Amino acid sequence: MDINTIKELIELIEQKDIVEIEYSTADGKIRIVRASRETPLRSLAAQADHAGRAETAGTEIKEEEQGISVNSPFVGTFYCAPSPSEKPFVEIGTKVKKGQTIGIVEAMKLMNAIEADADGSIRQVLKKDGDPVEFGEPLFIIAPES
Amino acid sequence: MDINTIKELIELIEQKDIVEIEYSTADGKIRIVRASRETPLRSLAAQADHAGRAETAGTEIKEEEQGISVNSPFVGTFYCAPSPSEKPFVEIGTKVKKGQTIGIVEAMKLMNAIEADADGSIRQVLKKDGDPVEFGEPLFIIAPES
Amino acid sequence: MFTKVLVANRGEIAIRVIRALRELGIRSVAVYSTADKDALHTRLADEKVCIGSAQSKNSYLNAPAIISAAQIKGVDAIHPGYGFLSEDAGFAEVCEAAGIKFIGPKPQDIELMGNKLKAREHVDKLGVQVMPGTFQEIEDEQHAIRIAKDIGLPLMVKAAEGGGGRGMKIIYDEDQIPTIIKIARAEAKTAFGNASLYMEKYFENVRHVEIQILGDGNGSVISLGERECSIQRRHQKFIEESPSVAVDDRLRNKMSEAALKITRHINYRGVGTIEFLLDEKGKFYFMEMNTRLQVEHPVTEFVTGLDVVAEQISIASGQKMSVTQKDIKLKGHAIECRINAEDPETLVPSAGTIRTYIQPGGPWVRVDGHVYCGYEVPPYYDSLLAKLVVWAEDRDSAIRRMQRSLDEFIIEGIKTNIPLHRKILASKEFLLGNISTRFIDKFI
Amino acid sequence: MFTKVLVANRGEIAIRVIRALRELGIRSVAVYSTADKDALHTRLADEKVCIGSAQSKNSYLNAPAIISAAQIKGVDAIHPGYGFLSEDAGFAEVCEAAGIKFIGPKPQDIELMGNKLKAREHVDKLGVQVMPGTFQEIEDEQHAIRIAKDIGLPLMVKAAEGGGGRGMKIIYDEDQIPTIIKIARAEAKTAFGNASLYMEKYFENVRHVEIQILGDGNGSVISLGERECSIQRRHQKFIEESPSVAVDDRLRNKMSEAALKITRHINYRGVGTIEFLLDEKGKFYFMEMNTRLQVEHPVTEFVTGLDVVAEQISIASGQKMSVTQKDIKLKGHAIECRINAEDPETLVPSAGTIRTYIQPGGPWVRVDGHVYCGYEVPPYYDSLLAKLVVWAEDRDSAIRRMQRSLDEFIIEGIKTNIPLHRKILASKEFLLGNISTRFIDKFI
Repeated sequence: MDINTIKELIELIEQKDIVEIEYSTADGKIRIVRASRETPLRSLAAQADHAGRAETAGTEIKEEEQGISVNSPFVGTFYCAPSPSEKPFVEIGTKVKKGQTIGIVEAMKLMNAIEADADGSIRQVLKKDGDPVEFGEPLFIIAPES
Repeated sequence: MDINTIKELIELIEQKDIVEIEYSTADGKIRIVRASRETPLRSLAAQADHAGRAETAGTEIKEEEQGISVNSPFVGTFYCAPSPSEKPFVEIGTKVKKGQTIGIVEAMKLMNAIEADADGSIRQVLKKDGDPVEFGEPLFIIAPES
Repeated sequence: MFTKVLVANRGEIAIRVIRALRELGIRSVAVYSTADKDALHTRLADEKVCIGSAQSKNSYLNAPAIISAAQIKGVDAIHPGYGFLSEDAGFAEVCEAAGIKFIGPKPQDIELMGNKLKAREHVDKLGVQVMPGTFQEIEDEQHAIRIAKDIGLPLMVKAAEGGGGRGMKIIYDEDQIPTIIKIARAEAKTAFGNASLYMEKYFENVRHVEIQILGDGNGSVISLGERECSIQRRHQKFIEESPSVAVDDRLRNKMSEAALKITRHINYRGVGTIEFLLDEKGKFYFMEMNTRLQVEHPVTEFVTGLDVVAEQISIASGQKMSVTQKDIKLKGHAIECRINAEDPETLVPSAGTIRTYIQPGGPWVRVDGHVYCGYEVPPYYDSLLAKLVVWAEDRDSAIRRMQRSLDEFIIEGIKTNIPLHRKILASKEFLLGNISTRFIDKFI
Repeated sequence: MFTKVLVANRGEIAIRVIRALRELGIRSVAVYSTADKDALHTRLADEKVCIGSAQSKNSYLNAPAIISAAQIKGVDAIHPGYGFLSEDAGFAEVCEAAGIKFIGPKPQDIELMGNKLKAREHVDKLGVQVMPGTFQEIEDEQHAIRIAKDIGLPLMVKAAEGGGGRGMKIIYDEDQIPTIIKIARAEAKTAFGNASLYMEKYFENVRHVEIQILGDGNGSVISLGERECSIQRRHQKFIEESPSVAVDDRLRNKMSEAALKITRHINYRGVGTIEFLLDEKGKFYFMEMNTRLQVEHPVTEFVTGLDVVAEQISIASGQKMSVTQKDIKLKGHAIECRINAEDPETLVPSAGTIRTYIQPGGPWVRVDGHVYCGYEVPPYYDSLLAKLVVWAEDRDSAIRRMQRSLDEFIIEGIKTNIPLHRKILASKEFLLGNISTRFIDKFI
């Protein structure tokens, strides 16, 4: 194990949500502990939520769900179909191509097409027709083609 | 493992978000722990000192100095001798017995005898005759008899 | 004016006094116990001295240590704050004997008003209505039973040397008398070093209204209006306001006149508070006098525009009052909530480390506190963390301002009574001003 | 009155507005950028919406996103705070077109006063003395040189669409004219989307004194007195006070009359500030009008006892003013220090994480802030951390109160300008009130 392996381990620990790594090989052993993250901020958020005042900006999508999150690029109203009388653009399981329109976010009477970020199939539709959405809020999860 | 590897490890720990590294190879083992981050309290003290307002309550005596600290049990004025015309009770190097009077702290005209806590010899006299002393402030360090 | 003053207290009141000293250009000396080495008052003062260990009796109640600290620091005066040694006539005497000015009343006035029986007698003689009750101490159980028959139940048994809500027991039933007298006597002995007890009529639907006075010791005493302090729990004030919804100009004048009669007669020097019980018909009774700065002085400061602490220090230094009675005009409405480190349900004090501390701010919001993010609340002292005080043009606006300030106050890591304050402030009864000393019972 | 209002801003002013809304019983909606997800205004509001990414142009300056947020939240009105979209007449129009009340003046008044050349013309026609200078935009270098000869050097080149201290350059020497005109034009184009420039005489030993006005849009406009804002650095206000030592009752009335003449004529609605330059002889010149809430409004609130923000919101909702001119009496003295995250020597903004944050408190101290212990100051926005405002009976006492408040303010982890404020407050010149717009240069 040389210094470069250690550097790589540290980079890993920083990128991922890891606090401690212990690693042994035939020629040695290493243990790396990351600085603790907990800050007053976190507990503040807890309190605010507890007080029931601040609303959550959106469902947090975990990496482990192994999907690509398509987020709203605008504040506005989400529509799942081109018009109320028509069928939704997509449903769970629909196969999509990158660039394909899968929803609409209306902001100030402008209809903004939401496009699939990747080829794959729709794993989740997180908003209902007519739901208000914030900037950056996840709308869909796409399971990419493997 | 040579000194350069250690230096590199230390640099890594400083740059990155790491608090502890334990590293063993065939030819040795090292554990590096980063100094704890400054807490608000600690840094507050630093700020107050910097502003020149808060005065230090007293010299902190480290355990490692291998002496017994005799602290003032009163707020008051320290005297090293029974009266201004007389010799000090003790000086550096004076052999003392436990219970022997080694100084006086005057509080509200009352002379309170300060006694040696242990048999040994005076290693340090931390206050000068007439110095104001706070509660718990170290007055003497006794090197105990071994 | 003084050059250097020692503040013989801790917590928010020590900080309040240090602030006043700094604004007056006077150097301040903080004293602290070993448990308070990180306390904010030690950081805000110009100098500090450790005077003893954590237990109050070894530090903040340790008169010789405080005098000795004053001497090594060469101060001109000692400000006692409230609680601790603030109403200890002996301490005031020792200060003066040591050539250090005691920022408070003359020792004999502290003593007169400190003994509640003597005070009752003094006030009664001046023709001010005192609470119906005894003027002598209770001799024995039989004596107590005779008194009970005389003035009627329910009764309150009080310690002659008590005060500030401590050492009080209510008797609803004659059968309880022997037991309660026994317990009260033992408690009074332990708490105040004096087993003397007396009895007063106990009224149920009444208000606690007090008059803040200010005297220069040269015959001039003025009234700074009233404070409504009926919201109490366990006889401890919880929310205070000024003015009181139950007091109009005529009643304010009558109560002020009574308070001034009591204090002018003894040529009172410094700040003081005359506590009255006010019944539903607007009749008021003298309860006791506090010969010191009160916790709730900020509500008076807000409505009068007068810096009561600066005035107190300045008077003690021999200066004249900066105002006369006619300068005192109550403007708007002020409310104070005492934010304590305690469980809002059980009211049990909660010590621990404060993880988050975000204070309310903005217009006409005042916070007198002493804690900060990362501070460890020690288990040895009073649970008061901060006084949250607001002012507005009228009572309704002040209540709304207090509500939003309570909503903004974020303290984490320890439990506080903020939820209870919110509940009270949101209640219709409080909004209507329908309050009495029994008010809080409904909320716990 | 409104039911729900969106606050189109961040930092301390968003919090100030949320406080006023809460006290008025109106629900508040905060908007925020992705960089502000932990910002305090998002926690204190009743609801919140993320409107865009960190850069202001994508979020706080993103009018469509804000309108869209207002629509999904169903608000009645938008409060723009100061800066960002507060003086954007187009935004005010879009709000009204979308059926959302803009809490500010009528769009045409924002436009009139937003173009400094038009404003000068308007004011000049009403017979109020404007700064000596041009009434047309500068055509070219030759034109500029002719003007310079006309009104004399030194001169100030200003952007017609600038304001609030931005887009200003001083010319001391005729030779500099071509270069400065070229740079100023390019800057004006980039910063304000309009390359128009004009020129004014530049005075050296003068004060910046402004009149706060309040109009109901129905012909009633009142003056809330003046603010002294001469202590500036890089044309940005640093310390403000009310009243000004240079303004007596007679001058206050004259300046107020001028301010009212300017605003009554357009039947002004909402809060506004007329900025004057005041010379050593007591002669004053109109500089510009700000058609929005000012950063320094708290000093006016302290001396008048009026909640300016509540009044602004209430007027926008169609209610009458709660006061008339005769109710406005200035009492005591108020001072504001702007506490910025910046190096006190170099004045370079300082972003980072706040490790310690202990606010001053006690009597007549107001802190309008938005940061807390553990908060990470983002590098994208204004460096203002908090406004520290104090009130006292007179200017000397207010200065002492500000000094002790600055001494108490502990912020660690980032650099602040507190040391510079301390230096200024301790200076003899400031104490004497010998200040001018050039004052701060001596301290840096």
